[in-house]
Amino acid sequence: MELIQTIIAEIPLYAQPALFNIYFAAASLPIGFVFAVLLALGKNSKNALIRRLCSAYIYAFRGSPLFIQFFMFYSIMLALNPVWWRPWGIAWLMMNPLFIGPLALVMNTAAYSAEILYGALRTVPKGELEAARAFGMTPFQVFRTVTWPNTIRVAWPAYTNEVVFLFHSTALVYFTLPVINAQRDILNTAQNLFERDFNAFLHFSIAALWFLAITMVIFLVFGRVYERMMRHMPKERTTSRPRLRFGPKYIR
Amino acid sequence: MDGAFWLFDLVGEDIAFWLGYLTNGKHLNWYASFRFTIMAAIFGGCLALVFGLLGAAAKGSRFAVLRAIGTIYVSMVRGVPDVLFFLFFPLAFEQGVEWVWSMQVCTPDSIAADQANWPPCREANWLLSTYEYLILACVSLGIIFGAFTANVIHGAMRAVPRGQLEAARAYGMSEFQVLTRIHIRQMWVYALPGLSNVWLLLIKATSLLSLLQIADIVWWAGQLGSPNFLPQAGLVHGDWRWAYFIALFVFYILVTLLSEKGFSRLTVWARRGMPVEG
Amino acid sequence: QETLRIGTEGAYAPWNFVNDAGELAGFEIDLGNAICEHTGMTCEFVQSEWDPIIPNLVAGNYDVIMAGMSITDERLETINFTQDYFPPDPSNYIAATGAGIDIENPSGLRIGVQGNTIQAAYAEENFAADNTIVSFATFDQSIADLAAGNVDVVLADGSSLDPVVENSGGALEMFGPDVMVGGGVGGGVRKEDTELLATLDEALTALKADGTVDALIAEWFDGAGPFYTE
Amino acid sequence: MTQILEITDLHKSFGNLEVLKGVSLDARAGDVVSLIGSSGSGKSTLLRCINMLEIPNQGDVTIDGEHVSLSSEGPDRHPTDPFQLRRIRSKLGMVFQSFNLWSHMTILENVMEAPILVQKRDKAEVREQALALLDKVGIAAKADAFPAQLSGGQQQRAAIARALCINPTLMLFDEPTSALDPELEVEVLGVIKMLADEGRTMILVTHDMKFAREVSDRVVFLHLGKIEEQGTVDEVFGATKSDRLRQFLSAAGHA
Amino acid sequence: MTQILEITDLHKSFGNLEVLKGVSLDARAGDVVSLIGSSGSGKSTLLRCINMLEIPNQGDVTIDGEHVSLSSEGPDRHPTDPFQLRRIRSKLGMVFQSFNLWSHMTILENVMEAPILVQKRDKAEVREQALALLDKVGIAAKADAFPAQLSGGQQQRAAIARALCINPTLMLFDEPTSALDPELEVEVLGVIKMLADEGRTMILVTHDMKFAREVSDRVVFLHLGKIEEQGTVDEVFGATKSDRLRQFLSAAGHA
Ligand SMILES: Nc1ncnc2c1ncn2[C@@H]1O[C@H](COP(=O)(O)OP(=O)(O)OP(=O)(O)O)[C@@H](O)[C@H]1O
Ligand SMILES: Nc1ncnc2c1ncn2[C@@H]1O[C@H](COP(=O)(O)OP(=O)(O)OP(=O)(O)O)[C@@H](O)[C@H]1O
Ligand SMILES: [Mg+2]
Ligand SMILES: [Mg+2]
Repeated sequence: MELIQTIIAEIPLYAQPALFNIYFAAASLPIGFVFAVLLALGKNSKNALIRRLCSAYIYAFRGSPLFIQFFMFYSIMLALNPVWWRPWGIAWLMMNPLFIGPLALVMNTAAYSAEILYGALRTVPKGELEAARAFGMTPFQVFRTVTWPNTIRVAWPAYTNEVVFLFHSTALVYFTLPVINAQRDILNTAQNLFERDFNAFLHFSIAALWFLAITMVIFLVFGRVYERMMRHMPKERTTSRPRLRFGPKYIR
Repeated sequence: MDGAFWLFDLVGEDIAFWLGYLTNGKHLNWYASFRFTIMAAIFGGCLALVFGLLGAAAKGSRFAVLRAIGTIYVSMVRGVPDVLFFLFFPLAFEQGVEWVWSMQVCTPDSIAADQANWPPCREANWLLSTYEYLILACVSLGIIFGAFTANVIHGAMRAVPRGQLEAARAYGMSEFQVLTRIHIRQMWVYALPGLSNVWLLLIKATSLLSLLQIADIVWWAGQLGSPNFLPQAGLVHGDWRWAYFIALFVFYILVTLLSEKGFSRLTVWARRGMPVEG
Repeated sequence: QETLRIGTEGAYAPWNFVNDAGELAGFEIDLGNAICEHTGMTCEFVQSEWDPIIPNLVAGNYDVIMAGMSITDERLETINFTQDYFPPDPSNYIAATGAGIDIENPSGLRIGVQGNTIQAAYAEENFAADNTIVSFATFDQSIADLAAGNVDVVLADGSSLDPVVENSGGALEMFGPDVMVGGGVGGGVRKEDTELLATLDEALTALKADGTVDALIAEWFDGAGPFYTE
Repeated sequence: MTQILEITDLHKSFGNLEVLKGVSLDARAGDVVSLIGSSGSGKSTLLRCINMLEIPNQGDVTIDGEHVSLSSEGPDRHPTDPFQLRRIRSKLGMVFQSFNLWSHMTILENVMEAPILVQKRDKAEVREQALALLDKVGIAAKADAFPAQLSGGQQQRAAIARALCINPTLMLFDEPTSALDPELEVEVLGVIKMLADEGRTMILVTHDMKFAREVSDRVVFLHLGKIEEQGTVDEVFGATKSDRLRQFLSAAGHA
Repeated sequence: MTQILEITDLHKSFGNLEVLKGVSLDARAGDVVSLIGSSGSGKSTLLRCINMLEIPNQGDVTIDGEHVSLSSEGPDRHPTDPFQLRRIRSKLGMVFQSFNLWSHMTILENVMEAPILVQKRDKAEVREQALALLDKVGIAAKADAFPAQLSGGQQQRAAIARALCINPTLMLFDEPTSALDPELEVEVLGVIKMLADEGRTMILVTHDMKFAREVSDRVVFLHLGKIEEQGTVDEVFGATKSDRLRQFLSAAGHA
């Protein structure tokens, strides 16, 4: 009984910290997605230089730990502060963890998402592309009518997993960046509480619970969207229809 | 520095200075700390394979209880960040050991004498030094990535064509022979791409060692790059951390590159003779 | 021979740091060794991050903290302190030279501190309302961010700031009033280790009396003192 | 009658493989031209050169009096005026062997997409025409279904409606029934026959000699990248001159 | 002659679908029995019940005088004596439709695996026999190749050699040629014919009536899970009694 009361008393302590995790994810996902689309198109480009550059970017950010990317970004931003950010008067923004955190996450998720989108881009049926071209569509119209709808549908399940793991990696932000005032995320809060009473099982479990709950919400929402997207596919044909599964390929 | 004059003559002052700087004791410590990362990757990887095989066996087991354990284990790491597990497992393990130990050594008096919330009494305290933390880190990595491995292996076991197993059964092989001679042998081919992925993830996760109070490459990079204003502490310089972290960034990319090369070799070897698809 | 495990941070020059040779060095390292010599114990230094340095003591990872830690009432609630081995020392503000900061009526400033220090607590108490407090994991980082202009002011121990100002080539300066917080620097021990506390106090008294402490202070803090001998 | 299509001395290579070795062909308004020939003879390639899905290495294509402007000859040849190319393409209704309907759009959306997007026509008007066309090819009931929910024959009829909806000057069919079962084939051939009877100008690649005989005004026999024989149905099927064609026709009769 | 195989009143269901509804069959030493019947009639299932790849729900199988011991009847039926099952299986040489050569072993290793592992025979001796068998089926040159490097016909011949190498009392063939092109089919049928002429006891599921006629001593026609007709080649093909069989044969003739 006492245990249950302790747990119930503990849960709300994470509500405000959770907002930081949610903020970091929500701020970086849309921007990262836009970059990812550009990178994926770049990697798929006919121009060798663009292709190489985009591939190299994707490889570098998928091939190194996010933890180090955070340190790297912060120290680079700091080194640039006296020469760029301060003279331009934007230091308040550029050096803010609430900015640098999403910045590093954007760079990272852009690479992971780009790889997902690139894989999906290559599955776009050639025939459908040709049909669009045969009607005299401009390259942009072809992209809008055929390429994009096909790509996003194929990529969605994998992208959902990427979103979940991006959300999980927000836990790294405050392990690497300085803390402004009393901003704390879920994991930081758990660690803080732990250092007070050494009750690892209680605090970390509740933190895990919070992550789990938010993860579930993400899956629910993205699953709904997927259902809508895939209306055009008969339900039985599971082969051509990638299943939305809680089965991430990559974390960092 | 006196002994290094010939160096000055040979390569000029600047290069000699940098050579000297990059080989000072602090840097040597940094280079030496790569051993932690490498050990964590190798032992963590081996443990992950062991846990993965166990997990896959449990998940594919005929007994509902084992299957449930396997399934929970495999899905455990999905909903929660790996950092959280990475912090939690060593603490949980330490506290678990101390708890068991405290049953043996604690007396009511010694418990009363202890001020802290944990451990129950001083005698039950288990001191963790770098190597113990390293072991715990390896175990944590093993458990976390074992879950991924289990998933990969479970899928690969099911990817082996049924006909291959039926043929073996039809010739009178025992279930054990079918498993070892055919099933597991062919499973590797289907598992390798997934295992390669897990391995890359694990390598990247080794960057978290510093969270467990291990003076690993990341910690040393921070130390070396931090500005120094005290001549007694060595070269006085500003904030050079960006350079050190870029070096680590590149290091990990190279390791990834090498690993991928290695795995593609391994795949070619494991697939030899087997049909190529796709 | 008994082992004395000393917990220290290793990133707080000149108190304790890792020198270019890769070894722990600094005032507290020398002092620790002197104590061990005096008491006939063997010293073993254990590095710990600053943030969990007290929890790690309580958890038993080492027996005494010697990490430039000021004696405060708040800390005294969880642990005991030996007598100070560095007298109460003013904390100071440091900023870019000629920044013209009005520290008497600060507002809209970014004030850097090392997290979980007395200065952090002081800043929190006095400046949090109108200013941004940026907490760093180490002292070095706070100086790095100051030098790069990411924070306007750093509040830290004067003794640590002295070499920074001296070697910054005039880029940084100390200014404003001394801030008196804390009750000198002492070694932190667990509450229940009364015996150890007594041993350490006894050793410190002896080392102060024979001038060892003052000599070390003079060596590491650029001729400061003497404090404990006439 | 007006010349709708004129191809002169068309050459096309893929790498070292020369697929078309100088083909000249024309079609006047109302013509139904069947392209026949054995597999690999270059029929599809010729058809795809008409709407520049493949760029010929040499030779010219003129559609409805407008010459498609291409850069200098050679393997890197490309259209010099993308606007012109798009304008010309939007006069050509292509029907593919494998339908190539856009799988994420309903049938109606498929039909309406190009007229609205490319020809910038009014949505309501296009919708009306699209529904009329779907009715004409007999799948009005499926307007709101997705391609995957239709049979192959229905999909091909939808593809024909899609091609018709841009009011093409010239229809191009590349083996429109060869991906279909024999029963479904009949449906689609019926629709094409109807279009032929309406007097539409069409180029039709087919393997079905019986059908070619039935609908064509002219038949062109392609062999190894060249036109081996061409003429009216009677000339080609009745009074075959080339040995190759005779051989081909006898083989086709068996199949 | 000795009874090699005896099946009595075999029933087999998959879930609610009863595939075999009481089949009795026997074969004496030297018999070549062909199982024919339309798709889904249960031929493969019957064959797989012989070596217990499927466990019959009811009914008995006796091989070479030894009764396969199974637990009480029902859907959960299972072999009670795994040692006996393995011993019996190692007397049965099964050749699958899709060969099922172990893809990670060379052809020679494939052939030697079961004799060494299951029958615990001497390696050198097995090797000698394996090479002789590979020679017999005409692929001695491929002994060290991997299955994926062989054509389908060669793979199937290797699979036959693998089955032969355990010196089986009874050979089981499940449509051994239906995964092959017509040209490759000929190779494999040749090998099977050779084995039949040698006097091996074989049960053969086939769709090829011409071949069944050629090699069989007896032909069994399975229809909807029951034996509709059986007898010698002449009885079954010459003097067909059942309408079903007549219908089946006329359809098979066309194909
Ligand atoms: N994109 C391409 N790249 C390389 N070779 C090609 C390409 N497209 C066609 N070919 C080759 O060109 C030759 C002619 O192909 P085409 O498709 O025009 O023949 P076809 O007459 O339509 O035959 P079918 O009746 O089989 O469709 C073939 O040998 C083909 O392999
Ligand atoms: N493992 C199984 N689970 C469920 N149903 C099965 C299974 N194996 C076979 N069946 C069903 O049993 C029926 C008979 O199958 P079987 O393979 O024995 O037919 P067959 O006579 O060999 O046909 P074919 O000539 O096509 O190989 C079929 O309806 C099939 O779908
Ligand atoms: Mg073609
Ligand atoms: Mg079958």
